Amino acid sequence: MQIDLRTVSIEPQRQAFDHLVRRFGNKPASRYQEGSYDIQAAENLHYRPTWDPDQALYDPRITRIVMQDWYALKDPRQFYYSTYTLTRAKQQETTEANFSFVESRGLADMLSDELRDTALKLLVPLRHAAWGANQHNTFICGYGYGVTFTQPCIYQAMDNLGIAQYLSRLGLLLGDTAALAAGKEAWQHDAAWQPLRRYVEDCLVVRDPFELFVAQNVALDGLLYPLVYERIVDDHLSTRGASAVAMLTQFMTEWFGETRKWVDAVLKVAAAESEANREVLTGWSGHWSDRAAAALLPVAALALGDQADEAVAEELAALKTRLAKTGITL
Amino acid sequence: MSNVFIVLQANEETRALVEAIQLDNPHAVVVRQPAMIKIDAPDRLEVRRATIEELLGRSFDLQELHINLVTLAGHVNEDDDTLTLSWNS
Amino acid sequence: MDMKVAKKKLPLKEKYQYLTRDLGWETTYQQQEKIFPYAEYEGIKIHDWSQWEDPFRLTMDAYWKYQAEKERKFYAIIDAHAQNNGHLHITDARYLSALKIFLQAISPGEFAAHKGFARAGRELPGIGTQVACQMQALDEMRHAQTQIHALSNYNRYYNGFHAFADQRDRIWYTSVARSFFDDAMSAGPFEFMLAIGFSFEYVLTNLLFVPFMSGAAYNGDMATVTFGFSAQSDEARHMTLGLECIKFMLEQDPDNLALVQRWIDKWFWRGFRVLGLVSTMMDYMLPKRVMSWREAWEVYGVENGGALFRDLARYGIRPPQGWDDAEKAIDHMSHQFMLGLYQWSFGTSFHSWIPSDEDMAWLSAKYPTTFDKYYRPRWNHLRKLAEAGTPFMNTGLAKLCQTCQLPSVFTEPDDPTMSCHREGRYLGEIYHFCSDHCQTIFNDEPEKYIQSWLPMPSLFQDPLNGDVGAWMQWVSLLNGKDNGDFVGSEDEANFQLWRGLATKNQ
Amino acid sequence: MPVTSLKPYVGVSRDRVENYNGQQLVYASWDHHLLFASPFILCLSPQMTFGELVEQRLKPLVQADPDAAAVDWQAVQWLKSNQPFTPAFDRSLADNGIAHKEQIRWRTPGLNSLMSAA
Repeated sequence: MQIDLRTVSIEPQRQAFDHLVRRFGNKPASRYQEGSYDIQAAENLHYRPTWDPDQALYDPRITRIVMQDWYALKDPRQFYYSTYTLTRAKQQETTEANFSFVESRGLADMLSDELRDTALKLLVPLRHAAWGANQHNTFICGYGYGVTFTQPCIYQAMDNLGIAQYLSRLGLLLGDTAALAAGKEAWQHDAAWQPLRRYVEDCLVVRDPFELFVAQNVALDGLLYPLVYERIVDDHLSTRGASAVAMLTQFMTEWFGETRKWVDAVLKVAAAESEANREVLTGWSGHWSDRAAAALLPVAALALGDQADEAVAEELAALKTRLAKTGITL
Repeated sequence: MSNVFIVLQANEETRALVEAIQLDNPHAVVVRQPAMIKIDAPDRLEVRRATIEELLGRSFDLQELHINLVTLAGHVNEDDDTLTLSWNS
Repeated sequence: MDMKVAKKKLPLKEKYQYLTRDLGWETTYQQQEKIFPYAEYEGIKIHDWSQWEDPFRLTMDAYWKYQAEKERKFYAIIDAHAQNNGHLHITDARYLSALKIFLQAISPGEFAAHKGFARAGRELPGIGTQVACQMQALDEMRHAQTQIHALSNYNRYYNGFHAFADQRDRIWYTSVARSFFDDAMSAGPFEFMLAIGFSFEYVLTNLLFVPFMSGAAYNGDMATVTFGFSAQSDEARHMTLGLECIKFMLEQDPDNLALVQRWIDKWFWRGFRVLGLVSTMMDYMLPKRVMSWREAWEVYGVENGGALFRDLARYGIRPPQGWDDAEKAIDHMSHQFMLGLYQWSFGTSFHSWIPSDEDMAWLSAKYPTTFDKYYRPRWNHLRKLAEAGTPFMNTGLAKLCQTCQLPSVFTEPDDPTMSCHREGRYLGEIYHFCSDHCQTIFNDEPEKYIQSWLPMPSLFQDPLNGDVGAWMQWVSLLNGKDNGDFVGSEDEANFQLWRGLATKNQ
Repeated sequence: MPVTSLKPYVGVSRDRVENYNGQQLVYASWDHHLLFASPFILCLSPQMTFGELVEQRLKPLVQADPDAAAVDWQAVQWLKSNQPFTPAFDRSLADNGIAHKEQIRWRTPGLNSLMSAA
């Protein structure tokens, strides 16, 4: 049948799904809202988990943070799968172009041995730290409560994996498979990496999803990314002639600039919910950021030598300023 | 003997893929259904990058298959040049 | 180093190895047992995770790239669908019942799978497995969202879609699907993988998606075809993961065989029951039918499942215990379900109807040994009652199976005239089942299944105490709009009116 | 078989009789009369007599079946828990030993309109 349906004007019977009308009023809902709010089962769950019968299948009580409505923790980027994937696809195109630019122009080979060595020593072991971050965000997604809070965590986890893979490719490009082996050896045994490895491993046994969020996304990322990618790679190494390395880590710098807005938004709403939350978050933030700063000090020293102390102290102060804006005073 | 199969969406992009699969697997049977194309083959089916590239006239990454893949059956073995489906029976 | 020598490109398999497996390390500050506390209690023995074979080797950059392309296509089509009143292209508004069931029962399952795979992606100690599970967790989020987005436009024009989020946890028939996913998620990570990754994805989703989406294409529903095929393209990865997972368990230790076989038996039957409603969608709810449930079963059940289990025989695996009974049920189940849905349609957020003469002719051609003999007389009688102005509404609510939670509409495997009654006692209380297999599943883990939240029995508890009106309010069911016979419904009237506006000049 | 779990695992039935405010559930069905797609679930007082159950609940529920009018309710064959059973119509469900969630069935040999072809 050939019909021109565009000429027909039909009144919709309703604007949006009931649960969204209740939350946002009687108007069309955004795709973010449709794909996020209230899509996790909430009532009449059937069975207790065999892995922990003390928990419910979806259980808000496994964290010390208490929210009246977990859906208050929304993502300011309003990422749902499509917007997330499209954003990353565009970024990966740039990253791919950067890698092939560096490769095709032989820019890696033009680096001085010293700079290349520093870049490899500093960046390659971080692929393991990124894998740790992947584990933590996967955990938060799996066990956290409420889709607006947990959905960005699977995106974050996959980003962490992507970053680990970009760091591996960087290692392969600048130093072949031997560089990956050396980086892993350093991660496992070199004194400089042990505090950070210990930090990551200690996080692997934290089973409070919100504490893990603070330990990884607030404290560790909050110090590591500005310190390593902004301060060391983009400034310190670039000014010494290693801007090729900065091209290879452009993804990480942009990524941190984007994701920290989400992290801050989550913290701010959770802290504003109650004094009790604020207290818990303050305790976690203080504990984990002190530990992260101490763990990153020997790592920063690999590139910055004796300026590392000052650099880490400045980044820690900057993180505290950032946290203060979310209502958490350390 | 058991059939392995691969099902692709029926569209312009998969035209060359289906043709390539037919060329490389003369024993395969192509069944066209609403909106999709099912290719059955006894025990084994190979999707070869080189054949697809020849038909498309451009380079092709086998992972591009994912875009138009609907479903498949059989054990998958994928390397740079070939995607193989097989049953061990 | 010679600057002009380009680095040798690593082959795909080796490169993927470096970009995933090699990211892990032997932890020393914390023990593996504390990092992966759920890895051993189920009793599956894994000696060497490095033996895991990655089925597809997608790195994140490739994943983003290809998935973004799928997403662009998908949203372009559903945008166009919404802008051009695509809902008027469907063959008939009856078709919408299938979509309503899908949104209320299947899409929430996609979300549950997302959550479950995130957990498995953290709890299984092998990196290759973890990465594949995480990617699937991400894909399942995609499926939940693309389905909601595709069906959102239908919600603006038709009844029955609006309360899917409320009905997921409350209305009776969605409890079937939810209990299935709750069951898998309350199990350990290995059983979860077998349940969803293998039994559901590998053995059964082809039955759900492929013929159903073909049906959507036949019935002019581009939005659904698009989300269906788009989702299914990820399923190919998921199925391969499920198959790899089962091979891996079987190859790691011969002791795993007994447990794996028990899980295959259990999850095949759980899946067969939960997907049973698809039979009704295919045989009754598609105005233009593409193939019968029986025909779909032949292709995707018998042929494909047969090939799979012949292959797995080398490990000592036999076809699932319920396979023969499933085969016996194929020619009956769609009719048994639809007869039930019709008489309980006052309690469903979708419409049912009595098949027309033409429908019945098709059914009797597709089910020559069963339809005319067993089911046509009942439909004829129901039609007589409807024509007399006394349509049959079964106010006696249904007995539910303690395990699968479906109403006990099923008959004895070898006697289609006799309801299948199975019951047992556990700690003094009586429990009822729809079949031997559901009873076996219960008997294997009674402490689990006695917890089932069964919607019918719970209707008679506080606070509803059997009040059907209060129940409708509680499940957000608008009486006279969302429920009942399609004939005379608002959906029917609106669709005809709007189609008339589109095709005539008055 | 016990549930395999990491910690002791104890389930609680959601349909215990104490959740029904003094009432109980009874399931009822008419063999070979599958116009009724599933056995009925009924919530009843244990003090209700068996006769009241038949008169007030079962008869209205099965009216739609073409055989309904022809049933001689005194002559039907009863089963309880799938075993033959002779109810006392003037005694209560409790006195008849019909426990919470018990399934009762009845048979009417010879009456089989909608299954006659089968």
